[in-house]
Amino acid sequence: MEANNSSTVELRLPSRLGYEKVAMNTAASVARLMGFSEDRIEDLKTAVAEACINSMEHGHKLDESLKVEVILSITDNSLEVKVCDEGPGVQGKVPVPNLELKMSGEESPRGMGMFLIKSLVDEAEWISSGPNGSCARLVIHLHKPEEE
Amino acid sequence: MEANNSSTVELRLPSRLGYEKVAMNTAASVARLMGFSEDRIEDLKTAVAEACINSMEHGHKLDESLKVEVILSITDNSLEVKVCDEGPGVQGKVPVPNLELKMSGEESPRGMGMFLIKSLVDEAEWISSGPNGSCARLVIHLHKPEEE
Amino acid sequence: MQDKATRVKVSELPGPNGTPITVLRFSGDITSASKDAVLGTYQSLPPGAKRILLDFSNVEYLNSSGIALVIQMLMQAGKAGQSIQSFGLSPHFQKVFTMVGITNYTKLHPDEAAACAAFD
Amino acid sequence: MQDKATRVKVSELPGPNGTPITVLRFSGDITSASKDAVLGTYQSLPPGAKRILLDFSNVEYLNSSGIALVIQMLMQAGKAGQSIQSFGLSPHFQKVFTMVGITNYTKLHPDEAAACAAFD
Ligand SMILES: Nc1ncnc2c1ncn2[C@@H]1O[C@H](COP(=O)(O)OP(=O)(O)O)[C@@H](O)[C@H]1O
Ligand SMILES: Nc1ncnc2c1ncn2[C@@H]1O[C@H](COP(=O)(O)OP(=O)(O)O)[C@@H](O)[C@H]1O
Repeated sequence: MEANNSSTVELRLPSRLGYEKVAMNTAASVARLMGFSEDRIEDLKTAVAEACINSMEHGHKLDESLKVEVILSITDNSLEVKVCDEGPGVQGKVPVPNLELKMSGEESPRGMGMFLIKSLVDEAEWISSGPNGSCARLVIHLHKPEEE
Repeated sequence: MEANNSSTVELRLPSRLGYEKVAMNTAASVARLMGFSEDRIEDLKTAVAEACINSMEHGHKLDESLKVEVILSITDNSLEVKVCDEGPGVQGKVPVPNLELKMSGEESPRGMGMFLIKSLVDEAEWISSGPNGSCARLVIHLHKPEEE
Repeated sequence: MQDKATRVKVSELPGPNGTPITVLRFSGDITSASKDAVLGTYQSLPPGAKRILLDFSNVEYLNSSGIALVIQMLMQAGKAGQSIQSFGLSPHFQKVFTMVGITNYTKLHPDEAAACAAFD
Repeated sequence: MQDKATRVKVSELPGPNGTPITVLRFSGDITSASKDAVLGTYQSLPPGAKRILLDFSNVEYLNSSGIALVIQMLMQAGKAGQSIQSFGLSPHFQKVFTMVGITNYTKLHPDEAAACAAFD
Protein backbone atom coordinates (compact mmCIF):
# COMPACT_ATOMS: atom_id res chain seq x y z
CA MET A 1 0.00 0.00 0.00
CA GLU A 2 0.96 3.57 -0.72
CA ALA A 3 2.25 5.92 2.01
CA ASN A 4 -0.57 7.24 4.20
CA ASN A 5 -0.76 10.54 2.39
CA SER A 6 -3.88 12.42 3.41
CA SER A 7 -4.69 13.32 -0.16
CA THR A 8 -4.67 9.76 -1.42
CA VAL A 9 -7.63 7.50 -2.07
CA GLU A 10 -6.92 3.83 -2.64
CA LEU A 11 -9.15 1.17 -4.13
CA ARG A 12 -8.55 -2.56 -4.51
CA LEU A 13 -10.68 -4.64 -6.87
CA PRO A 14 -10.89 -8.29 -7.88
CA SER A 15 -9.75 -9.01 -11.46
CA ARG A 16 -13.25 -9.62 -12.71
CA LEU A 17 -14.50 -7.92 -15.88
CA GLY A 18 -17.23 -5.48 -14.97
CA TYR A 19 -15.50 -4.32 -11.76
CA GLU A 20 -13.65 -1.68 -13.76
CA LYS A 21 -16.92 0.24 -13.43
CA VAL A 22 -16.32 0.53 -9.69
CA ALA A 23 -12.92 2.12 -10.35
CA MET A 24 -14.48 4.34 -12.99
CA ASN A 25 -17.07 5.64 -10.56
CA THR A 26 -14.64 6.02 -7.66
CA ALA A 27 -12.32 8.06 -9.87
CA ALA A 28 -15.26 10.10 -11.13
CA SER A 29 -16.33 10.91 -7.54
CA VAL A 30 -12.86 12.09 -6.61
CA ALA A 31 -12.61 14.19 -9.79
CA ARG A 32 -16.04 15.68 -9.09
CA LEU A 33 -14.98 16.64 -5.52
CA MET A 34 -11.95 18.35 -7.06
CA GLY A 35 -14.15 20.38 -9.41
CA PHE A 36 -13.35 18.80 -12.77
CA SER A 37 -15.90 19.40 -15.53
CA GLU A 38 -18.25 16.59 -16.53
CA ASP A 39 -16.58 16.14 -19.92
CA ARG A 40 -13.12 15.77 -18.34
CA ILE A 41 -14.68 13.29 -15.92
CA GLU A 42 -15.99 11.26 -18.88
CA ASP A 43 -12.48 11.22 -20.35
CA LEU A 44 -11.04 10.06 -17.03
CA LYS A 45 -13.70 7.35 -16.62
CA THR A 46 -12.91 5.79 -19.98
CA ALA A 47 -9.15 5.97 -19.36
CA VAL A 48 -9.41 4.41 -15.90
CA ALA A 49 -11.74 1.66 -17.14
CA GLU A 50 -9.35 0.75 -19.97
CA ALA A 51 -6.37 0.65 -17.62
CA CYS A 52 -8.25 -1.59 -15.17
CA ILE A 53 -9.36 -3.96 -17.92
CA ASN A 54 -5.73 -4.22 -19.09
CA SER A 55 -4.55 -5.04 -15.56
CA MET A 56 -7.26 -7.67 -15.21
CA GLU A 57 -6.76 -9.23 -18.66
CA HIS A 58 -3.06 -8.88 -19.37
CA GLY A 59 -1.58 -8.37 -15.89
CA HIS A 60 -3.66 -10.93 -14.01
CA LYS A 61 -5.01 -13.18 -16.83
CA LEU A 62 -8.43 -12.72 -15.21
CA ASP A 63 -7.35 -14.54 -12.03
CA GLU A 64 -10.04 -13.08 -9.75
CA SER A 65 -8.03 -13.67 -6.63
CA LEU A 66 -5.48 -11.07 -7.75
CA LYS A 67 -6.37 -7.49 -6.90
CA VAL A 68 -6.04 -4.49 -9.15
CA GLU A 69 -4.95 -1.51 -7.08
CA VAL A 70 -6.06 1.98 -8.00
CA ILE A 71 -4.26 4.83 -6.24
CA LEU A 72 -5.73 8.30 -6.67
CA SER A 73 -3.44 11.16 -5.62
CA ILE A 74 -5.00 14.57 -5.31
CA THR A 75 -3.07 17.82 -5.54
CA ASP A 76 -4.36 21.37 -5.95
CA ASN A 77 -4.03 21.26 -9.73
CA SER A 78 -4.16 17.66 -10.80
CA LEU A 79 -5.40 14.18 -10.19
CA GLU A 80 -3.01 11.27 -10.71
CA VAL A 81 -4.45 7.78 -11.03
CA LYS A 82 -2.17 4.76 -10.87
CA VAL A 83 -3.73 1.46 -11.91
CA CYS A 84 -1.44 -1.34 -10.75
CA ASP A 85 -1.25 -5.10 -11.12
CA GLU A 86 1.09 -7.91 -10.18
CA GLY A 87 2.00 -8.84 -13.75
CA PRO A 88 5.18 -8.00 -15.69
CA GLY A 89 3.77 -4.84 -17.27
CA VAL A 90 3.69 -3.76 -20.89
CA GLN A 91 6.51 -5.45 -22.86
CA GLY A 92 8.15 -3.52 -25.69
CA LYS A 93 6.50 -0.93 -27.89
CA VAL A 94 2.79 -1.13 -28.48
CA PRO A 95 1.78 -0.20 -32.06
CA VAL A 96 -0.63 2.66 -32.64
CA PRO A 97 -3.89 1.12 -33.85
CA ASN A 98 -4.56 1.52 -37.55
CA LEU A 99 -8.23 1.32 -38.36
CA GLU A 100 -7.64 0.73 -42.07
CA LEU A 101 -5.60 -2.36 -41.26
CA LYS A 102 -8.27 -3.47 -38.81
CA MET A 103 -10.94 -3.01 -41.48
CA SER A 104 -8.98 -5.03 -43.99
CA GLY A 105 -8.45 -7.75 -41.40
CA GLU A 106 -4.66 -7.32 -41.36
CA GLU A 107 -4.66 -6.18 -37.72
CA SER A 108 -6.68 -7.41 -34.71
CA PRO A 109 -9.81 -5.34 -34.09
CA ARG A 110 -8.61 -5.02 -30.45
CA GLY A 111 -5.63 -2.97 -29.30
CA MET A 112 -7.21 0.45 -28.79
CA GLY A 113 -7.12 0.73 -24.98
CA MET A 114 -3.68 2.31 -24.55
CA PHE A 115 -4.27 4.58 -27.53
CA LEU A 116 -7.51 5.83 -25.96
CA ILE A 117 -5.87 6.31 -22.56
CA LYS A 118 -3.08 8.41 -24.12
CA SER A 119 -5.58 10.41 -26.14
CA LEU A 120 -7.95 11.14 -23.25
CA VAL A 121 -5.68 12.17 -20.36
CA ASP A 122 -3.03 14.89 -20.05
CA GLU A 123 -0.19 12.54 -19.11
CA ALA A 124 0.07 8.76 -19.44
CA GLU A 125 2.95 6.42 -18.79
CA TRP A 126 3.40 2.72 -18.10
CA ILE A 127 5.73 1.50 -15.37
CA SER A 128 6.80 -2.15 -15.32
CA SER A 129 7.42 -3.95 -12.04
CA GLY A 130 7.80 -0.82 -9.89
CA PRO A 131 7.27 -0.62 -6.11
CA ASN A 132 3.47 -0.94 -6.56
CA GLY A 133 3.75 -3.59 -9.27
CA SER A 134 3.20 -2.72 -12.91
CA CYS A 135 1.18 0.45 -13.26
CA ALA A 136 -0.50 2.65 -15.80
CA ARG A 137 -0.05 6.19 -14.48
CA LEU A 138 -2.60 8.73 -15.73
CA VAL A 139 -2.76 12.43 -14.87
CA ILE A 140 -5.42 15.02 -15.60
CA HIS A 141 -4.87 18.71 -14.86
CA LEU A 142 -7.54 20.98 -13.43
CA HIS A 143 -6.40 23.83 -15.65
CA LYS A 144 -4.90 22.47 -18.83
CA PRO A 145 -1.29 23.55 -19.30
CA GLU A 146 -0.82 26.52 -21.70
CA GLU A 147 1.10 24.54 -24.27
CA GLU A 148 -1.88 22.30 -25.00
CA MET B 1 -5.96 -5.14 4.99
CA GLU B 2 -8.57 -7.84 4.64
CA ALA B 3 -7.79 -11.29 3.25
CA ASN B 4 -7.40 -11.23 -0.53
CA ASN B 5 -10.87 -12.60 -1.13
CA SER B 6 -11.83 -12.25 -4.76
CA SER B 7 -15.26 -10.94 -3.90
CA THR B 8 -13.97 -8.06 -1.80
CA VAL B 9 -13.55 -4.44 -2.82
CA GLU B 10 -11.55 -2.22 -0.49
CA LEU B 11 -11.40 1.55 -0.34
CA ARG B 12 -9.24 3.82 1.82
CA LEU B 13 -10.11 7.49 2.25
CA PRO B 14 -8.61 10.46 4.08
CA SER B 15 -10.68 11.69 7.05
CA ARG B 16 -11.85 14.79 5.27
CA LEU B 17 -15.53 15.72 5.23
CA GLY B 18 -16.84 15.46 1.70
CA TYR B 19 -14.85 12.30 0.92
CA GLU B 20 -17.71 10.19 2.28
CA LYS B 21 -19.22 10.83 -1.16
CA VAL B 22 -16.46 8.74 -2.72
CA ALA B 23 -17.37 5.82 -0.44
CA MET B 24 -21.03 6.40 -1.19
CA ASN B 25 -20.45 6.15 -4.92
CA THR B 26 -18.07 3.21 -4.70
CA ALA B 27 -20.63 1.29 -2.64
CA ALA B 28 -23.37 2.30 -5.08
CA SER B 29 -21.33 0.97 -8.04
CA VAL B 30 -20.77 -2.36 -6.35
CA ALA B 31 -24.46 -2.62 -5.40
CA ARG B 32 -25.45 -1.76 -8.97
CA LEU B 33 -23.15 -4.50 -10.36
CA MET B 34 -24.87 -6.91 -7.97
CA GLY B 35 -28.30 -5.94 -9.28
CA PHE B 36 -29.74 -4.01 -6.32
CA SER B 37 -32.66 -1.71 -7.12
CA GLU B 38 -32.05 2.04 -7.25
CA ASP B 39 -34.05 2.68 -4.07
CA ARG B 40 -32.03 0.11 -2.08
CA ILE B 41 -28.91 1.75 -3.50
CA GLU B 42 -30.10 5.13 -2.17
CA ASP B 43 -30.60 3.55 1.27
CA LEU B 44 -27.10 2.08 1.15
CA LYS B 45 -25.55 5.37 0.02
CA THR B 46 -26.98 7.29 2.96
CA ALA B 47 -25.99 4.55 5.42
CA VAL B 48 -22.42 4.34 4.09
CA ALA B 49 -22.04 8.14 4.07
CA GLU B 50 -23.21 8.40 7.70
CA ALA B 51 -20.85 5.64 8.82
CA CYS B 52 -17.91 7.31 7.05
CA ILE B 53 -18.70 10.70 8.57
CA ASN B 54 -18.79 9.08 12.03
CA SER B 55 -15.41 7.45 11.48
CA MET B 56 -13.94 10.75 10.30
CA GLU B 57 -15.51 12.89 13.04
CA HIS B 58 -15.64 10.62 16.08
CA GLY B 59 -13.06 7.93 15.25
CA HIS B 60 -10.38 10.18 13.75
CA LYS B 61 -11.35 13.65 15.06
CA LEU B 62 -10.99 14.83 11.45
CA ASP B 63 -7.24 14.07 11.40
CA GLU B 64 -6.88 13.89 7.60
CA SER B 65 -3.79 11.72 7.78
CA LEU B 66 -5.84 8.85 9.23
CA LYS B 67 -7.60 6.69 6.69
CA VAL B 68 -11.13 5.41 6.86
CA GLU B 69 -11.24 1.92 5.43
CA VAL B 70 -14.32 0.65 3.64
CA ILE B 71 -14.47 -3.09 2.95
CA LEU B 72 -17.22 -4.29 0.65
CA SER B 73 -17.82 -8.05 0.69
CA ILE B 74 -19.99 -9.47 -2.04
CA THR B 75 -21.87 -12.74 -1.79
CA ASP B 76 -24.62 -14.13 -4.00
CA ASN B 77 -27.37 -12.72 -1.80
CA SER B 78 -25.95 -9.82 0.11
CA LEU B 79 -23.52 -6.97 0.28
CA GLU B 80 -21.67 -6.34 3.53
CA VAL B 81 -19.98 -2.98 4.03
CA LYS B 82 -17.57 -2.48 6.91
CA VAL B 83 -16.56 1.12 7.60
CA CYS B 84 -13.54 1.07 9.88
CA ASP B 85 -11.44 3.62 11.75
CA GLU B 86 -8.54 3.63 14.19
CA GLY B 87 -10.54 5.14 17.08
CA PRO B 88 -11.98 3.36 20.13
CA GLY B 89 -15.40 2.79 18.56
CA VAL B 90 -18.84 3.60 19.90
CA GLN B 91 -18.81 3.76 23.70
CA GLY B 92 -21.86 2.61 25.64
CA LYS B 93 -25.44 2.79 24.45
CA VAL B 94 -26.40 5.51 22.01
CA PRO B 95 -29.88 6.95 22.70
CA VAL B 96 -32.54 6.81 19.99
CA PRO B 97 -33.04 10.37 18.73
CA ASN B 98 -36.23 12.04 19.96
CA LEU B 99 -37.35 14.80 17.65
CA GLU B 100 -39.70 16.32 20.24
CA LEU B 101 -36.78 16.77 22.64
CA LYS B 102 -34.69 18.19 19.80
CA MET B 103 -37.47 20.65 18.93
CA SER B 104 -37.77 21.78 22.53
CA GLY B 105 -34.00 22.21 22.71
CA GLU B 106 -33.57 19.51 25.40
CA GLU B 107 -31.54 17.29 23.09
CA SER B 108 -28.85 18.14 20.53
CA PRO B 109 -30.20 18.48 17.00
CA ARG B 110 -27.44 16.04 15.92
CA GLY B 111 -27.34 12.34 16.78
CA MET B 112 -29.35 10.85 13.92
CA GLY B 113 -26.62 9.06 11.96
CA MET B 114 -26.68 5.68 13.69
CA PHE B 115 -30.48 5.74 13.82
CA LEU B 116 -30.63 6.29 10.07
CA ILE B 117 -28.07 3.56 9.39
CA LYS B 118 -30.08 1.05 11.45
CA SER B 119 -33.31 2.11 9.76
CA LEU B 120 -31.98 1.95 6.20
CA VAL B 121 -30.04 -1.33 6.05
CA ASP B 122 -31.06 -4.92 6.79
CA GLU B 123 -28.37 -5.53 9.43
CA ALA B 124 -26.21 -3.04 11.33
CA GLU B 125 -23.76 -3.56 14.14
CA TRP B 126 -20.84 -1.68 15.63
CA ILE B 127 -17.61 -3.44 16.52
CA SER B 128 -15.09 -1.69 18.80
CA SER B 129 -11.37 -2.23 18.33
CA GLY B 130 -11.62 -5.42 16.27
CA PRO B 131 -8.96 -6.75 13.85
CA ASN B 132 -9.75 -3.97 11.33
CA GLY B 133 -10.10 -1.29 13.99
CA SER B 134 -13.52 -0.04 15.05
CA CYS B 135 -16.12 -0.72 12.43
CA ALA B 136 -19.70 -0.11 11.54
CA ARG B 137 -20.85 -3.28 9.77
CA LEU B 138 -23.83 -2.87 7.45
CA VAL B 139 -25.53 -5.56 5.38
CA ILE B 140 -28.17 -5.33 2.67
CA HIS B 141 -29.83 -8.42 1.21
CA LEU B 142 -30.61 -8.84 -2.47
CA HIS B 143 -33.86 -10.58 -1.62
CA LYS B 144 -35.17 -9.31 1.67
CA PRO B 145 -35.56 -12.14 4.19
CA GLU B 146 -39.13 -13.45 4.58
CA GLU B 147 -39.51 -12.30 8.17
CA GLU B 148 -39.13 -8.64 7.27
CA MET C 1 -13.05 21.31 -2.35
CA GLN C 2 -14.78 19.81 0.69
CA ASP C 3 -18.36 20.04 -0.50
CA LYS C 4 -20.40 21.48 -3.27
CA ALA C 5 -21.19 24.65 -1.32
CA THR C 6 -24.80 25.15 -0.36
CA ARG C 7 -26.44 27.90 -2.34
CA VAL C 8 -29.71 29.49 -1.32
CA LYS C 9 -31.87 31.97 -3.21
CA VAL C 10 -34.48 33.94 -1.30
CA SER C 11 -37.52 35.28 -3.11
CA GLU C 12 -41.10 36.21 -2.38
CA LEU C 13 -44.33 34.89 -3.86
CA PRO C 14 -47.81 36.37 -3.46
CA GLY C 15 -49.73 34.09 -1.07
CA PRO C 16 -53.08 32.58 -2.06
CA ASN C 17 -54.99 34.94 0.29
CA GLY C 18 -52.85 38.05 0.63
CA THR C 19 -49.97 37.17 3.00
CA PRO C 20 -46.80 36.75 0.90
CA ILE C 21 -44.72 33.56 0.94
CA THR C 22 -40.95 33.76 1.49
CA VAL C 23 -39.21 31.09 -0.57
CA LEU C 24 -35.80 29.60 0.24
CA ARG C 25 -34.48 27.62 -2.74
CA PHE C 26 -31.56 25.46 -1.75
CA SER C 27 -29.08 23.90 -4.16
CA GLY C 28 -25.81 21.98 -3.85
CA ASP C 29 -25.20 20.02 -0.66
CA ILE C 30 -26.72 20.42 2.82
CA THR C 31 -24.13 19.21 5.34
CA SER C 32 -22.37 20.37 8.49
CA ALA C 33 -20.76 23.07 6.30
CA SER C 34 -24.17 24.61 5.57
CA LYS C 35 -24.81 26.43 8.85
CA ASP C 36 -24.62 29.91 7.30
CA ALA C 37 -26.61 28.93 4.26
CA VAL C 38 -29.42 27.37 6.29
CA LEU C 39 -29.56 29.08 9.70
CA GLY C 40 -27.86 32.30 8.60
CA THR C 41 -30.27 32.77 5.72
CA TYR C 42 -33.26 31.91 7.89
CA GLN C 43 -32.21 34.35 10.60
CA SER C 44 -31.74 37.18 8.11
CA LEU C 45 -35.33 36.99 6.90
CA PRO C 46 -37.46 40.03 7.79
CA PRO C 47 -39.37 39.45 11.05
CA GLY C 48 -42.66 39.84 9.18
CA ALA C 49 -42.08 36.63 7.19
CA LYS C 50 -44.85 34.37 8.47
CA ARG C 51 -45.03 31.86 5.64
CA ILE C 52 -41.85 30.13 4.57
CA LEU C 53 -41.50 27.73 1.68
CA LEU C 54 -38.46 25.44 1.45
CA ASP C 55 -37.51 24.25 -2.05
CA PHE C 56 -35.17 21.24 -1.93
CA SER C 57 -35.52 20.30 -5.59
CA ASN C 58 -31.94 21.19 -6.51
CA VAL C 59 -30.24 19.67 -3.47
CA GLU C 60 -27.79 17.00 -4.58
CA TYR C 61 -26.66 15.57 -1.26
CA LEU C 62 -28.07 15.80 2.23
CA ASN C 63 -26.70 14.12 5.35
CA SER C 64 -27.71 13.88 8.99
CA SER C 65 -25.70 16.98 9.96
CA GLY C 66 -27.56 18.89 7.25
CA ILE C 67 -30.87 17.52 8.49
CA ALA C 68 -29.91 18.74 11.98
CA LEU C 69 -29.68 22.27 10.56
CA VAL C 70 -33.13 21.94 9.02
CA ILE C 71 -34.42 20.79 12.42
CA GLN C 72 -32.89 23.85 14.10
CA MET C 73 -34.54 26.09 11.55
CA LEU C 74 -37.90 24.41 12.12
CA MET C 75 -37.44 24.78 15.87
CA GLN C 76 -36.78 28.51 15.59
CA ALA C 77 -39.67 28.93 13.15
CA GLY C 78 -42.00 27.12 15.55
CA LYS C 79 -41.04 29.52 18.35
CA ALA C 80 -41.58 32.51 16.05
CA GLY C 81 -45.04 31.29 15.04
CA GLN C 82 -44.02 30.89 11.40
CA SER C 83 -45.53 28.26 9.15
CA ILE C 84 -43.16 26.20 6.97
CA GLN C 85 -44.05 24.06 3.94
CA SER C 86 -41.53 22.06 1.90
CA PHE C 87 -41.25 20.42 -1.49
CA GLY C 88 -38.75 18.98 -3.92
CA LEU C 89 -37.20 16.18 -1.84
CA SER C 90 -36.47 12.94 -3.70
CA PRO C 91 -38.52 9.90 -2.63
CA HIS C 92 -35.46 8.66 -0.71
CA PHE C 93 -35.10 11.84 1.33
CA GLN C 94 -38.86 12.05 1.86
CA LYS C 95 -38.48 8.64 3.50
CA VAL C 96 -35.48 9.80 5.54
CA PHE C 97 -37.29 12.96 6.73
CA THR C 98 -40.27 10.82 7.67
CA MET C 99 -38.08 8.31 9.59
CA VAL C 100 -36.60 11.14 11.61
CA GLY C 101 -40.02 12.64 12.35
CA ILE C 102 -39.55 15.97 10.58
CA THR C 103 -42.91 15.50 8.86
CA ASN C 104 -44.56 16.42 12.18
CA TYR C 105 -43.09 19.91 11.79
CA THR C 106 -43.21 20.60 8.06
CA LYS C 107 -45.29 18.90 5.38
CA LEU C 108 -43.42 17.51 2.37
CA HIS C 109 -45.40 18.36 -0.75
CA PRO C 110 -45.09 16.82 -4.21
CA ASP C 111 -44.59 20.20 -5.91
CA GLU C 112 -44.47 23.96 -5.43
CA ALA C 113 -48.17 24.54 -6.22
CA ALA C 114 -49.30 21.99 -3.63
CA ALA C 115 -46.90 23.47 -1.06
CA CYS C 116 -48.15 27.03 -1.64
CA ALA C 117 -51.78 25.94 -1.44
CA ALA C 118 -51.12 24.41 1.99
CA PHE C 119 -50.50 27.75 3.75
CA ASP C 120 -53.69 28.75 5.54
CA MET D 1 -23.30 -10.08 -12.37
CA GLN D 2 -20.36 -9.22 -14.64
CA ASP D 3 -22.03 -6.66 -16.84
CA LYS D 4 -25.39 -5.24 -17.59
CA ALA D 5 -26.01 -7.65 -20.48
CA THR D 6 -26.23 -6.09 -23.91
CA ARG D 7 -29.75 -6.09 -25.24
CA VAL D 8 -30.52 -5.52 -28.90
CA LYS D 9 -33.88 -5.06 -30.60
CA VAL D 10 -34.11 -5.50 -34.35
CA SER D 11 -36.87 -3.77 -36.29
CA GLU D 12 -37.52 -2.44 -39.75
CA LEU D 13 -38.38 1.08 -40.93
CA PRO D 14 -39.61 2.11 -44.36
CA GLY D 15 -36.71 3.87 -46.11
CA PRO D 16 -37.05 7.37 -47.59
CA ASN D 17 -37.06 6.01 -51.16
CA GLY D 18 -38.41 2.51 -50.92
CA THR D 19 -35.57 0.32 -49.60
CA PRO D 20 -36.36 -0.54 -45.96
CA ILE D 21 -33.96 0.25 -43.11
CA THR D 22 -33.03 -2.47 -40.62
CA VAL D 23 -32.61 -0.94 -37.15
CA LEU D 24 -30.45 -2.42 -34.36
CA ARG D 25 -31.27 -0.72 -31.06
CA PHE D 26 -28.65 -1.50 -28.45
CA SER D 27 -29.08 -1.04 -24.71
CA GLY D 28 -27.09 -1.95 -21.59
CA ASP D 29 -23.32 -2.31 -21.96
CA ILE D 30 -21.21 -3.05 -25.04
CA THR D 31 -18.08 -4.89 -23.87
CA SER D 32 -16.10 -8.06 -24.60
CA ALA D 33 -19.18 -9.95 -23.36
CA SER D 34 -21.29 -8.54 -26.21
CA LYS D 35 -20.06 -10.69 -29.10
CA ASP D 36 -23.37 -12.50 -29.59
CA ALA D 37 -25.42 -9.35 -29.16
CA VAL D 38 -23.39 -7.38 -31.69
CA LEU D 39 -21.89 -9.82 -34.21
CA GLY D 40 -24.44 -12.58 -33.65
CA THR D 41 -27.33 -10.20 -34.23
CA TYR D 42 -25.67 -8.64 -37.26
CA GLN D 43 -24.95 -12.03 -38.82
CA SER D 44 -28.53 -13.19 -38.35
CA LEU D 45 -29.97 -10.32 -40.40
CA PRO D 46 -31.57 -11.39 -43.69
CA PRO D 47 -29.07 -11.13 -46.56
CA GLY D 48 -31.30 -8.54 -48.27
CA ALA D 49 -30.68 -5.97 -45.52
CA LYS D 50 -28.77 -3.28 -47.35
CA ARG D 51 -29.36 -0.32 -45.03
CA ILE D 52 -28.55 -0.76 -41.37
CA LEU D 53 -29.19 1.81 -38.66
CA LEU D 54 -27.40 1.52 -35.30
CA ASP D 55 -29.15 3.14 -32.33
CA PHE D 56 -26.77 3.62 -29.39
CA SER D 57 -29.01 5.96 -27.39
CA ASN D 58 -29.66 3.49 -24.56
CA VAL D 59 -26.11 2.19 -24.22
CA GLU D 60 -24.87 2.89 -20.70
CA TYR D 61 -21.25 1.80 -20.96
CA LEU D 62 -18.98 1.10 -23.88
CA ASN D 63 -15.32 0.10 -23.75
CA SER D 64 -12.58 -0.58 -26.27
CA SER D 65 -13.43 -4.29 -26.50
CA GLY D 66 -17.01 -3.30 -27.30
CA ILE D 67 -15.79 -0.83 -29.89
CA ALA D 68 -13.72 -3.65 -31.44
CA LEU D 69 -16.97 -5.58 -31.97
CA VAL D 70 -18.53 -2.57 -33.67
CA ILE D 71 -15.46 -2.37 -35.92
CA GLN D 72 -15.83 -6.04 -36.83
CA MET D 73 -19.46 -5.46 -37.72
CA LEU D 74 -18.56 -2.48 -39.89
CA MET D 75 -15.85 -4.53 -41.59
CA GLN D 76 -18.30 -7.31 -42.46
CA ALA D 77 -20.91 -4.78 -43.60
CA GLY D 78 -18.35 -3.10 -45.84
CA LYS D 79 -17.58 -6.43 -47.49
CA ALA D 80 -21.29 -7.14 -47.96
CA GLY D 81 -21.87 -3.74 -49.56
CA GLN D 82 -24.24 -2.63 -46.80
CA SER D 83 -24.55 0.96 -45.73
CA ILE D 84 -24.51 1.71 -41.99
CA GLN D 85 -25.63 4.92 -40.26
CA SER D 86 -25.47 5.51 -36.49
CA PHE D 87 -26.98 7.81 -33.90
CA GLY D 88 -27.49 8.19 -30.15
CA LEU D 89 -23.89 8.23 -28.91
CA SER D 90 -23.14 10.68 -26.10
CA PRO D 91 -20.78 13.55 -26.97
CA HIS D 92 -18.01 11.69 -25.11
CA PHE D 93 -18.41 8.52 -27.16
CA GLN D 94 -18.78 10.51 -30.37
CA LYS D 95 -15.34 11.87 -29.52
CA VAL D 96 -13.99 8.39 -28.76
CA PHE D 97 -15.37 6.94 -32.04
CA THR D 98 -13.83 9.85 -33.90
CA MET D 99 -10.43 9.35 -32.19
CA VAL D 100 -10.41 5.72 -33.22
CA GLY D 101 -11.37 6.59 -36.80
CA ILE D 102 -14.73 4.80 -36.92
CA THR D 103 -16.32 7.91 -38.40
CA ASN D 104 -14.65 6.98 -41.70
CA TYR D 105 -16.88 3.89 -41.83
CA THR D 106 -20.17 5.04 -40.31
CA LYS D 107 -21.51 8.56 -39.83
CA LEU D 108 -22.60 9.53 -36.31
CA HIS D 109 -25.83 11.47 -36.58
CA PRO D 110 -27.45 13.70 -33.96
CA ASP D 111 -30.78 11.82 -34.09
CA GLU D 112 -32.75 9.07 -35.78
CA ALA D 113 -34.35 11.32 -38.41
CA ALA D 114 -30.99 12.67 -39.55
CA ALA D 115 -29.55 9.15 -39.63
CA CYS D 116 -32.43 7.81 -41.74
CA ALA D 117 -32.23 10.72 -44.15
CA ALA D 118 -28.56 9.92 -44.77
CA PHE D 119 -29.21 6.62 -46.56
CA ASP D 120 -29.00 7.21 -50.28
N1 LIG E 1 -1.33 -4.08 -17.48
C1 LIG E 1 -0.71 -4.69 -18.52
N2 LIG E 1 0.13 -5.72 -18.30
C2 LIG E 1 0.74 -6.37 -19.33
N3 LIG E 1 0.57 -6.01 -20.62
C3 LIG E 1 -0.25 -4.98 -20.90
C4 LIG E 1 -0.92 -4.27 -19.88
N4 LIG E 1 -1.65 -3.29 -20.48
C5 LIG E 1 -1.44 -3.41 -21.81
N5 LIG E 1 -0.60 -4.43 -22.08
C6 LIG E 1 -0.11 -4.88 -23.41
O1 LIG E 1 -0.35 -3.86 -24.36
C7 LIG E 1 -1.19 -4.36 -25.41
C8 LIG E 1 -2.12 -3.25 -25.93
O2 LIG E 1 -3.11 -2.93 -24.94
P1 LIG E 1 -4.41 -2.16 -25.37
O3 LIG E 1 -4.02 -1.05 -26.28
O4 LIG E 1 -5.14 -1.76 -24.16
O5 LIG E 1 -5.26 -3.18 -26.24
P2 LIG E 1 -5.86 -4.63 -25.92
O6 LIG E 1 -5.97 -4.74 -24.43
O7 LIG E 1 -7.17 -4.64 -26.61
O8 LIG E 1 -4.88 -5.61 -26.50
C9 LIG E 1 -1.92 -5.55 -24.83
O9 LIG E 1 -2.35 -6.46 -25.82
C10 LIG E 1 -0.86 -6.10 -23.89
O10 LIG E 1 0.06 -6.90 -24.61
N1 LIG F 1 -16.93 5.60 14.51
C1 LIG F 1 -17.21 6.04 15.74
N2 LIG F 1 -16.25 6.12 16.69
C2 LIG F 1 -16.52 6.57 17.92
N3 LIG F 1 -17.75 6.96 18.33
C3 LIG F 1 -18.75 6.90 17.44
C4 LIG F 1 -18.55 6.45 16.11
N4 LIG F 1 -19.74 6.49 15.46
C5 LIG F 1 -20.64 6.97 16.33
N5 LIG F 1 -20.06 7.22 17.53
C6 LIG F 1 -20.72 7.75 18.76
O1 LIG F 1 -22.11 7.61 18.64
C7 LIG F 1 -22.74 8.89 18.73
C8 LIG F 1 -23.98 8.96 17.85
O2 LIG F 1 -23.60 8.94 16.49
P1 LIG F 1 -24.64 9.44 15.41
O3 LIG F 1 -25.96 8.81 15.71
O4 LIG F 1 -24.09 9.12 14.08
O5 LIG F 1 -24.80 10.99 15.62
P2 LIG F 1 -23.74 12.21 15.58
O6 LIG F 1 -22.57 11.75 14.79
O7 LIG F 1 -24.48 13.32 14.94
O8 LIG F 1 -23.41 12.49 17.02
C9 LIG F 1 -21.68 9.91 18.36
O9 LIG F 1 -21.94 11.18 18.94
C10 LIG F 1 -20.43 9.24 18.94
O10 LIG F 1 -20.31 9.48 20.32
